[in-house]
Amino acid sequence: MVPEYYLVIKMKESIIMKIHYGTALGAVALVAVHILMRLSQKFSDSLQYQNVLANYHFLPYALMLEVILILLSVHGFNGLRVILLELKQGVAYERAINYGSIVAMIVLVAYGSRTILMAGMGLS
Amino acid sequence: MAEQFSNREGIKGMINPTRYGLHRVAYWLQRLSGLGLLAYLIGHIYETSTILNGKAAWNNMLSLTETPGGHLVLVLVIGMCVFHTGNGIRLMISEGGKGVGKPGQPEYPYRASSLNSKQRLCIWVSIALAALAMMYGAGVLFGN
Amino acid sequence: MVNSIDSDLLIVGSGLAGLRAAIQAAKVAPHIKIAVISKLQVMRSHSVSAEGGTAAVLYPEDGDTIESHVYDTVKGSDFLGDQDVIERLVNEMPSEVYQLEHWGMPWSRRDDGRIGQRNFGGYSFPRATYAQDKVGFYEMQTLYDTCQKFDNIEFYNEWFVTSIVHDGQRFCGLTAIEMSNGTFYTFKAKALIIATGGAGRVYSFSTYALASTPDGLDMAYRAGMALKDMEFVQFHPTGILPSGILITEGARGEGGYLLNNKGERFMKKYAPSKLELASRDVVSRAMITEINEGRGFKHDTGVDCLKLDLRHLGKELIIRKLPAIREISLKFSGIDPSNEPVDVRPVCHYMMGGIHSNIDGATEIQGIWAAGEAACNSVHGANRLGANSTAECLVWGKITGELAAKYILEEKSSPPFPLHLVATEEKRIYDGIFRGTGSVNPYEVRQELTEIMNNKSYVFRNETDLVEGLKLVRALRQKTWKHVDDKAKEYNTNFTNVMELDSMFRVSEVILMGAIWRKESRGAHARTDYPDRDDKNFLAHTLVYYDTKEPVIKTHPVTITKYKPVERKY
Amino acid sequence: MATVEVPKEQKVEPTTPAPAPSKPKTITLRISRFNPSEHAETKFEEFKIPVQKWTTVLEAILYVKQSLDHSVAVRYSCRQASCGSCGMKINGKPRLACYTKVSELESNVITVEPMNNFPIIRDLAVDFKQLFSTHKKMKPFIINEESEVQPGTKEFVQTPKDLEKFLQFSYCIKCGLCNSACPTMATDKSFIGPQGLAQAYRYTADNRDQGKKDRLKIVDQSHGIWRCHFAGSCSDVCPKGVDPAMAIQLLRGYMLGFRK
Ligand SMILES: Cc1cc2nc3c(=O)[nH]c(=O)nc-3n(C[C@H](O)[C@H](O)[C@H](O)COP(=O)(O)OP(=O)(O)OC[C@H]3O[C@@H](n4cnc5c(N)ncnc54)[C@H](O)[C@@H]3O)c2cc1C
Ligand code: HEM
Ligand code: SF4
Ligand code: F3S
Ligand code: FES
Repeated sequence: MVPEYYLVIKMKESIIMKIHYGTALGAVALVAVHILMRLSQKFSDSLQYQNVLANYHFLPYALMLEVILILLSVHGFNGLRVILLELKQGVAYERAINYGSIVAMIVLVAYGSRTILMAGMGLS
Repeated sequence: MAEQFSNREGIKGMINPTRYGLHRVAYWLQRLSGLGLLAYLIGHIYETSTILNGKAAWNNMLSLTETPGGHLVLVLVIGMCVFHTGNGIRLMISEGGKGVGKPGQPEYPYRASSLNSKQRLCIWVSIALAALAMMYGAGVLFGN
Repeated sequence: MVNSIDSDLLIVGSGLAGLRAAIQAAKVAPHIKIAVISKLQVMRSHSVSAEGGTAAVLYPEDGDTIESHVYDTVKGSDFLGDQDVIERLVNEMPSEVYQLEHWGMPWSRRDDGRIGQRNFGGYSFPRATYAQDKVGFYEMQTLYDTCQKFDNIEFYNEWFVTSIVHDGQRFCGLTAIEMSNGTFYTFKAKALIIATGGAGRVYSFSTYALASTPDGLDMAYRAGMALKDMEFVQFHPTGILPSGILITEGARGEGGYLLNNKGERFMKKYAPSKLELASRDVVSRAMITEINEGRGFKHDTGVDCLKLDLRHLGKELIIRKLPAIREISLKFSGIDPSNEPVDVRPVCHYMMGGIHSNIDGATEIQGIWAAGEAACNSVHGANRLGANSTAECLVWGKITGELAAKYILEEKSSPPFPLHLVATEEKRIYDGIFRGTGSVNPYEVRQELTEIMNNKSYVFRNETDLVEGLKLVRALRQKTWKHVDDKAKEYNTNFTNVMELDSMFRVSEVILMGAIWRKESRGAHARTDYPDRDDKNFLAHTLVYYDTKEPVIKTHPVTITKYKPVERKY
Repeated sequence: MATVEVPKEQKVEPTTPAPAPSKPKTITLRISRFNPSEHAETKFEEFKIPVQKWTTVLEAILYVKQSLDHSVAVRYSCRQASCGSCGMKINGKPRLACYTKVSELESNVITVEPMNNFPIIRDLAVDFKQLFSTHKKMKPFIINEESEVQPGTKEFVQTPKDLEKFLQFSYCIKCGLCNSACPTMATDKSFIGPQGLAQAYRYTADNRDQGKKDRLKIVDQSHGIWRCHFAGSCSDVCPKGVDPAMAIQLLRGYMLGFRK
């Protein structure tokens, strides 16, 4: 079996997976809110440029989007990490997957946050 | 022993949802929907980022997504999301050791109690909810 | 150059006896190298099939006594059992049951948390300690799993041992083939425990695993050790049709009836006080008598049989206490024992005889011990009681493991290794068998041999049949079956099957010769031409030694301590 | 001992007229043949063989070995589903050959292949080294300072209820069918697998054992218990009713804090 300490971030698998479940739970509630808000108006209206921007300007909603973004990136990329980890084994490969998924999470969160932040501050 | 003789079933075996009953189908759908949702999430974040480039860019993007093809994708996403959520909740509860049956002396012919009818019902309900949500979504999106 | 492996203690056979020995040796001597060698994967040994129970006096407070277990066993053995050996078995057993329990054995429990016991044939107290009806399986699992604690026990899964090497006095090593790649090896070590189990596959209708062939017995026999009391073959009353898989005596212990085609519980004629729970030899003879006198049934396959009726026990009890029986009858015969009686017939089940060994399990060669069914320390005499065999495996596994480990710790030097014997053995198996030429299908020969044994030395025997059988066996041996069609090295079971057949011939001959020699009826050996026990001439063990011309028969005295032989009645 | 009562005569219903001996039928057995050191790939050989209604797949294979082609490599021993030797893929699904009747497959063509996810030694015989060594890593024994008896030791008290908590998992015959059906096993060569995980639970759930902490640590690794996604295929194919999927989820319950 591959030793588990190739992970520089020595997080036990159980902790990682608890985060996976935790993020999923958080997401259930928040995604529901996110979708319901969209459905509270006519769908095509919800996509109007002004309406969307208005959403971003509404701070609690923007904050929620940020939280969803973090939860889902963590959950989604960890899910992907799990699948990839099971596909192929090897110390170098697994290290790449573990780091890769962390990097992917950070990139996605950063990219999404940029939108939320800039749109929220009215920079567009 | 060289891995080429290891006779592992490989991805094909992992993916093949037939042969082993409903739990295996649910496993496969959960994976597929998880991946699909991840892909959508990435796309969605890219999609929303165009709002920073002004109304023209945003509308440009809308003209790409607000199409029958784009709506079809959304309907699928709705289905995946609902199934993944429903089945995900089942999994979280079960993987915590709840609702997977109680150990006891098995009786021939053996029927695994972790594959019990409640579990199967939950899977069917997740599938049904996903189907309903997709129909509703399709109604909203394709209706006028 | 032959590949060679050095070790300290070799244990051939990984059934109950072999595994128990390995654990004890590892406990006594944590630093010696112990190799458990088996032609099967370790926990696939025949012992997993043992069903009914393991005898032990656990609760004297409930009325059981050591004396009673000793006497039941002596009587069961038809007074051929060595009584000092029997006392040792009975005295050691209780702590063995508790030891297994401490290692994780899932014994069935009473409501108050104590270990459960059930009735068994030939006992005057319910002392067959049970774990549902999968006793042997659970015992094997417990021992195998406990072995995983010790890092000095190494398992050689699927290594076929072919011969024992010694210098005339002391043990030197073994030769074996690693089956996965066909490589021939020698093992060098100071001590050996033979635990190769029984040989019931010399009979065509048998409860044994398909791997229970007499290789181990034959190895010892060829190496000059005597086989003792081989004419005593136990036929269990209830082998299910058509497969011959065992329906445990526990089924009768829980209250099952045997019925003939008139619907009678015929056992009341033969053993009025114990009925179905008389000892096995008695019940089997009664059944064959019923069949011979026309009161049997005909099974689909055309074989005569009787019925075992469990319906009155109720489905609930059957599911709880006899689940494996239910499973076996449903699966293999399509019968639910709670609705329908099952078809049964006496079936070859146990070899009372084996490698001549003493009360410590020591054989005639220094450094070699024998334990379990392969050994004959005369604890069972002419007929074994159910549940005493797993007990024997545990007790002598422990004793021999301990003695062999101590012997290794004390023994400084090893004798020089007689390499020429390895060369001879290589020639025997490779030139004599693997590269042999022939036209006869060895599997057909095996079928024929086992049928001869079934027809000529079954429950009832007589001079004409036995002599005829011996002639047929010897004639069959002359055919050109010694060859191997499969020429691959990897996992060549064709090769090992032919070697097994080779050993079956020698051991079948010993069984027949012993049976011809013993002109009396005692225990499992029932001669219609000599229907009575003859203590004057035959209160002795038979020893058969290998000789290139014809096996040599000798006798060995029976140890009698407290109980003088009397007439045996149930 | 209580004297045995002689019960009232019990009548067996007049036997229904003996069923006519079922006539053998002929089926085609396709056996996968492969010796890694000699061949480049697997090929199938077909044999026509007679079967009766009670013939098992193992018997069918042994018929071929004994009468048609001696070189078929197959592992077997007990022929009664208690030793775990004869796991293989029969008509696409992992099963015990001695426990599968030809008649219950309801097909005139039977295909037997070696179990997946185990290296092939030859033909139907596969290599169990990994399963055995993983089993050993699970510390499959009672961990308790008092596990060696002293003179006078009596049993640990264990009620039938305590027994039921683990009994079912000790039905495992180490046949490996579960490992060959599990989707994670299909690609993950470091995964402990359902067999090992179920045994880790079997000993942990035993009231005589105190090794829970040790075992939880062992299974909590990147290719440990978390690689099970409750696909249930292990329990679907287990011939002994062990239900490894249940054992795994119960074990994980300890780690998620749902169970103590
Ligand atoms: C169906 C059945 C039910 C039974 N039920 C009971 C019961 O309820 N109670 C009871 O007390 N007894 C019972 N018995 C008897 C008891 O099970 C056996 O006597 C006992 O298990 C024998 O164990 P063993 O360790 O001596 O040998 P086995 O378990 O037979 O093991 C023999 C070992 O030797 C190895 N071996 C053999 N030849 C070679 C070779 N050439 N090279 C390498 N290895 C070799 C085999 O691989 C195997 O590991 C039953 C027997 C049968 C057949
Ligand atoms: C909102 C509710 C959600 C819940 C309750 C949920 C729940 C779960 C659970 C319990 C698992 C683990 C399954 C297992 O152990 O095999 C899982 C896996 C996964 N999830 Fe989610 N999830 C949710 C949303 C999402 C979203 C939105 C995405 C996409 C970004 C996603 C992506 C994934 C992926 C890729 C996996 C891995 C699949 C696998 O291991 O088979 N999930 N989810
Ligand atoms: S859990 Fe079932 S399928 Fe898996 S090895 Fe044990 S008996 Fe076989
Ligand atoms: S099939 Fe595999 S994924 Fe889990 S439930 Fe069984 S171990
Ligand atoms: S031969 Fe033992 S399980 Fe099939």
